[in-house]
Amino acid sequence: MENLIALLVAAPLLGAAVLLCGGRALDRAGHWLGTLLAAASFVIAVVLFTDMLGKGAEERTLSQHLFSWIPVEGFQADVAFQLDQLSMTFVLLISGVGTLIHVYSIGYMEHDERRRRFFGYLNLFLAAMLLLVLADNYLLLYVGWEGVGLASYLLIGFWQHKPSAATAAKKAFLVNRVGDVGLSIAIMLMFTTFGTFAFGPVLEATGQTSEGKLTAIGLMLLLAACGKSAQVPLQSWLGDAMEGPTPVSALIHAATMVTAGVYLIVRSGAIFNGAPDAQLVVTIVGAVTLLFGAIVGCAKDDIKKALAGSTMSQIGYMILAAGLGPIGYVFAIMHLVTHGFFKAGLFLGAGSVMHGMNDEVDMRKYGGLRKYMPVTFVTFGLGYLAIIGFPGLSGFFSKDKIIEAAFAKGGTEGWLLGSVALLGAAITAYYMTRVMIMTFFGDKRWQPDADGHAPHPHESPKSMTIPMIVLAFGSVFAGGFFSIGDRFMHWLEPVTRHDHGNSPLSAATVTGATMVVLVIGVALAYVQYGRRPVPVTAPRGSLLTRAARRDLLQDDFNHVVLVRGGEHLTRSLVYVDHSLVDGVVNGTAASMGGLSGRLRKLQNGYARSYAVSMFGGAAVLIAATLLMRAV
Amino acid sequence: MSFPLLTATAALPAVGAIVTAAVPAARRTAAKWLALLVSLATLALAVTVLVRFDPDGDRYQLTESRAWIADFGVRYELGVDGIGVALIGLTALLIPFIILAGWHDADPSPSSQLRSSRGGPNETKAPYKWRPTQGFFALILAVEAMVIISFEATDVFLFYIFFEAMLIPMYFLIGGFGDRAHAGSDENASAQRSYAAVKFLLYNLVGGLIMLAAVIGLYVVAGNFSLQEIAEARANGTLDMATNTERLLFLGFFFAFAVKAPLWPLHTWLPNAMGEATAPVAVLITAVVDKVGTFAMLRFCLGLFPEASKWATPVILVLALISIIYGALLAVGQRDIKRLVAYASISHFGFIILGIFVMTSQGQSGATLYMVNHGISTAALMLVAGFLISRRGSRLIADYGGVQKVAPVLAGTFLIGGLATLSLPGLAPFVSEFLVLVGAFARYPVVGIIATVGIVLAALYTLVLYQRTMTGPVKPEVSAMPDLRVRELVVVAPLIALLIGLGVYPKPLTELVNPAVEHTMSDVQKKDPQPEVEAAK
Amino acid sequence: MNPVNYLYLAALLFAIGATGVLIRRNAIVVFMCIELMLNACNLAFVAFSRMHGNLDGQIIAFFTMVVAAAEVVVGLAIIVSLFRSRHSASVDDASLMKL
Amino acid sequence: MTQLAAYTTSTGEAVQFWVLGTVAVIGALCTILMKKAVHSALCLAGTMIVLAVFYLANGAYFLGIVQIVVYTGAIMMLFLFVVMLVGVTAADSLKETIKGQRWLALLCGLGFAVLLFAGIGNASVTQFNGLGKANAGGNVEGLAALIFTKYVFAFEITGALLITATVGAMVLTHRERTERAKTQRERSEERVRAGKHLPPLPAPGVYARHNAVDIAGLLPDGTPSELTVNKTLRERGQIRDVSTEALDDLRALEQRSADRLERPDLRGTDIGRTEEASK
Repeated sequence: MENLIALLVAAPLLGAAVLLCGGRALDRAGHWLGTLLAAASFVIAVVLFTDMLGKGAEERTLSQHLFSWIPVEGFQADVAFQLDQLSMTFVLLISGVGTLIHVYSIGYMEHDERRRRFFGYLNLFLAAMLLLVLADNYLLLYVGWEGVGLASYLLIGFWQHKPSAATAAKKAFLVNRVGDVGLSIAIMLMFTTFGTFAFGPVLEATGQTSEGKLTAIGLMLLLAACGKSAQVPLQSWLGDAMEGPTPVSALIHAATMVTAGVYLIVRSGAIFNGAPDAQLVVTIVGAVTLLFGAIVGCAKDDIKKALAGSTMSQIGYMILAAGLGPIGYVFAIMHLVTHGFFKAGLFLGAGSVMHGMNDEVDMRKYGGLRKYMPVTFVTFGLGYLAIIGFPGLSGFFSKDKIIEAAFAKGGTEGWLLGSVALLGAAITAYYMTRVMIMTFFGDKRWQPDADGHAPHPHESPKSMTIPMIVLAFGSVFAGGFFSIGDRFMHWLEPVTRHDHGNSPLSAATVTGATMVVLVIGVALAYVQYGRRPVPVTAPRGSLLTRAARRDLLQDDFNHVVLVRGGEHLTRSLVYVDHSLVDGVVNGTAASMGGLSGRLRKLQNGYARSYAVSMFGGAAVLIAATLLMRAV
Repeated sequence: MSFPLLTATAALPAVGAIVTAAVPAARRTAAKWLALLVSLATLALAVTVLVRFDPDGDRYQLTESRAWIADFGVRYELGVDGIGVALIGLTALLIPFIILAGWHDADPSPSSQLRSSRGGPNETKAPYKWRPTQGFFALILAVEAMVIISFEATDVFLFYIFFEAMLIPMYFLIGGFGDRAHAGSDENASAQRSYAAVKFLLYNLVGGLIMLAAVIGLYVVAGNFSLQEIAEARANGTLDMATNTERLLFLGFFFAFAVKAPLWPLHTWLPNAMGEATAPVAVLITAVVDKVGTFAMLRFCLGLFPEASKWATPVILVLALISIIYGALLAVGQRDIKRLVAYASISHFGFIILGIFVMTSQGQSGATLYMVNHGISTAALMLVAGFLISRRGSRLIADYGGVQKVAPVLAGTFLIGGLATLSLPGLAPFVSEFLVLVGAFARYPVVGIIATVGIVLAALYTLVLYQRTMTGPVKPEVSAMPDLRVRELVVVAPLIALLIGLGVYPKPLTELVNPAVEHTMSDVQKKDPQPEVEAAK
Repeated sequence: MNPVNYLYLAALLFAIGATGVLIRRNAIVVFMCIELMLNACNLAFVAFSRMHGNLDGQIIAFFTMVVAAAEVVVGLAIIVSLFRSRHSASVDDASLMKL
Repeated sequence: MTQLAAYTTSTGEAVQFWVLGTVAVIGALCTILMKKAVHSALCLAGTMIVLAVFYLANGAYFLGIVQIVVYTGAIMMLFLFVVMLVGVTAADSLKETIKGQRWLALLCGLGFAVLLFAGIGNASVTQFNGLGKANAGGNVEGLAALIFTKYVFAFEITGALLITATVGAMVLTHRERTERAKTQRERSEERVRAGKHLPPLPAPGVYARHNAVDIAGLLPDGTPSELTVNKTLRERGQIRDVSTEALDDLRALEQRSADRLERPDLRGTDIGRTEEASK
């Protein structure tokens, strides 16, 4: 059975290789090949899953050792896989949602001449992501980690002719690289502390080292997670990443890339458990991002950017949960899975809307689309209900549990974190309702674009709607399915362990409070956008709104401090190199030249001048001799 | 005595160079094919060396030893360890690609027959008798021969001779065959080229002269030039060097290698030389010739002067760190594609030197792998950049844009070359860079962390370069740019395959290198720092 | 009077001759100055000869004269041929030692 | 004569030294300060004669005579002969063209003198032997005995040197004709063809400033007669005043030297230039 694990990665990797290296001949069938291989990966995942279900809870971990990767004295890196319940969850989610997105892309990218390449990139992304979650050591995980970064770079910048897309891609990669520094330092720390970086030995040996070391490793892992999961302060790339084609956004945001950080933290649970300070920082980062993303989401008029803000916020929930330790790991993953369904659905829905609206992204130019796109409306609506935590739908179960767990952390921290999570739920309800109303309700506000093409909103083709429908099913039922009888908890418990904590509030109280804030949020949004017509041009808005539109000025900060400062630094360094480092050498050469030029003047060619020097020299010699005699 | 395989490996390209140079003026194509065949034959010999070499056998294998200048104890001594074999393999591997990539670089350009821009003012008067094509390929083969023998020499004096002699063909390659793509007039380009060539020569000569003094000093102290004998005598205590003597000799050697490598602040010749030379020659400089410097640090500095090496380590590490960060920052600030690659190389050489001098197994294995991988990755990036430049006739980044649209294969290979430069996991340079970082971190955590910043900067300059040249709206000047031709693809594809292959499965290389690194570690009598926790492995 | 005075005189003449060599441009005069210097040396030799009480100094002075004669012959011949080709006897004009 | 070689010097010698020594120094100074080479030569000759006297006073009878006969007689005549060949008009300019040369020269000369004086002063030669014994068998015989015994080898070599010098002088002054010399006829034809009337130079060796064709002949009463001067000579410009030519030559010479010294430097900026280019 374990020999199948490599196939999980190999199938999409093969697809990527064939599609990217293959010539034009594959243009017509390429997307089918890509989809087929993604589906193959999913099928293998399902086979492995059923096999796993048939085993006892503690024997479910499979591992496969392929070959020794970097054998150097004292340093063993292997290409080896480990498939346990946590990985299995991810594999199913990634390959499942991934396959759906492949199907969706067949329709969405139909008219793009570089579709084959797009599918190649998608396959590459899938392979890297699967490698990330299947690796049995941190170094191999790092490979997947960077591979995901590369694939997202390629996908975000897919429409390279747009400078904004190219810039966004570069930005995503660079910000991720900053996070990667954290991961590589964490690996180095593990190596010097434990002499290895394979999951098993490292996580078992956490008790044998100091808390300081663990905290350092944990913080470095958190830095990595911040980069990949778009957490404050490394969140800035996510909004710009919306330059990519919509399936990319769905793939990156929903199922896969941004959740890698959560995976990393949950996977490294043993390390964080031994480092409460690091955990505290994780929760703080999660809480800050949760609010940050939500506020940004409220202000954006670009539907994808609003959803991006929402993603940031939701990942914030997961990071927060992961930071809570054993109380929250399970819920972090559960929210991750349900979020995977409904956010993918929402993004695909947004893509469908854009598809029908001439790629318009400004929600102020939508309105009343529910009549024109019924399927999209319904699936998007279900996703909406799921994300705001409407009772009975996926989001309700997972988010509620996180808020509960936050309170269960105990102490002042618990109260603070719980309140932030509650507040986040209210804002989520607000901005999602805003998106919903602006897009599907109200008056038609679309106008002909610059070229005079009036949009003709229409429902998308089957290849796009079917994945949306499937995802909508997931959005509705996944949460309930997981929560009834704590199925998900029992499934993951062998890996992550679970701790109920002692919540100061009863589960019912929390649920009630959540419901209250939910209603408040929805009502506010309704009052603001449903009752009044939405202006087509955005009003100036309050200071906070304006700041939120600009991603709370974080980009401006980056621009001023990092970009501008970096430009000045490099420019001055170029100058320094030219005039100082080179200048010292050239100066030596030039002064030699100058000196010799001056000396050359002594050689004026006049015999009499030479005679003077000869006599002078003779005089000096005699003087020296006499002096030496005298002394 | 068995067949002198090492001599043959070095002698073949040397003979090839002479024969190529003697090809009549009209038979240019024949000269090219001859050079290519010779380089391929050399590759075959290098592979034979690789096969015959037993990683777990003696430290130096395939040794040859003959008396040469008996009065001064100079012997013709050759021998290879794993590191040498790897680098000989790299050299022999890259030369055919360099020749193939430079296939048309030395064709007499139509303009040069009318008003020859090279060779000085006399040439305008003299009839066109010079044979640039033959000369170009002969010089490349000559460099190959000298580099290979430098990797093989175990006699310090023998090494020194070829270390220095290398400058002669390199000087002519840089000064005589410039990049045709340049901003400004022919005269301007010619002046810049000769400036670059002279700068290259002067820097390396100064380094070489200081080394000569140290070589002579070594002879005075040790009485012979044999690396093995001296190292042995030092190890068993029969040769005692005063601390200061050892340090001075070490500095003399190190200075020459640091110029060649090049280490900050001795680096400024590299961007000029790489910028002005043709792309294949630039590859020759950075991927092949400069490796002699880092190789020699490992073999001679550490092998002959272990104590002094340890003494100098802190300073060298700081310089290496400066190289890493400084090279990368300057690469970000470049406007010229080739100079950018040159500064990136300076950053990478910083990593290599860092790996050598942190004195851990991981660091030194990583540094050796880095030499090989950097050779391949820079070759890939630089050669594709050369193809790009030859199409547009400009080296300035700002002159490009949207190439990806018109020449996707070119853009794709360029991207892979760039990704290799930024050490993307899965490609070969990652393995070596990570080993160096881990090795550095294990002994000096702060150094490791600072060096890690380099990987962010590497991403920055690579991606900025890619973004500005390949993406965005198609510039009118590049809209008619053809994609890679078959010859060019033949050059690039194997390099990329190697990058991926060695990135996924570097085991053969590490197994080749590891025993040699163990020897070096025992030379300097350093042990790897042990992990804090003895985890169950 | 101490015969050392002859030496002082010789030294003075020598110095004058040397100065003349340096400040005069006419090659003939320069030559004369050289002769003056040689003569000053001769005087010194002769004085030494008297002081030491043997004739070796005089012998040396004699040889100096012979060599001076030979030198004058060749030197004047050079001046004449130079003058023929350059119509000048100035040493500055014959400054071909320059780059 | 023998008392001159005694252990102490006589008062007469002292008087002679101070008188003639002054003359010698003045002569030497005049040699280097006279404007004209002829005057320099004459002054030098005077100095040499004084030196000859000093040789005699020092017991070097042979050398004293040789000094007068060979040096003053032959060599100085050679000098005068060359001065005549070169031309007395080729006066030397005393204007210095090389910057600082004169001061440096004076400094060197003075310094040298001071040093030599110091050296001699340091030598502290208070006693001396005198040549009484050495000259006992006659000065010339004594010299001959040394020359043909101890210094015979050097003597032979000086012989060779003299021969070489003679041959060298001949070679240097001998002009090899590479082409047939123009006959007088050809020259005159050339002159006629050129249509120019080249006036003759003044006769060499005299202090004539011009060729004197316009000097009128004297009538029997001693008055010059303008009639004796052909008018065409004047109209053709056949009067050649050499003094101005000589002065012009001199000026041109000074100009040349000045030009050469202040020649602007063309090289030495290469590095800077290429550096500019590489920017």
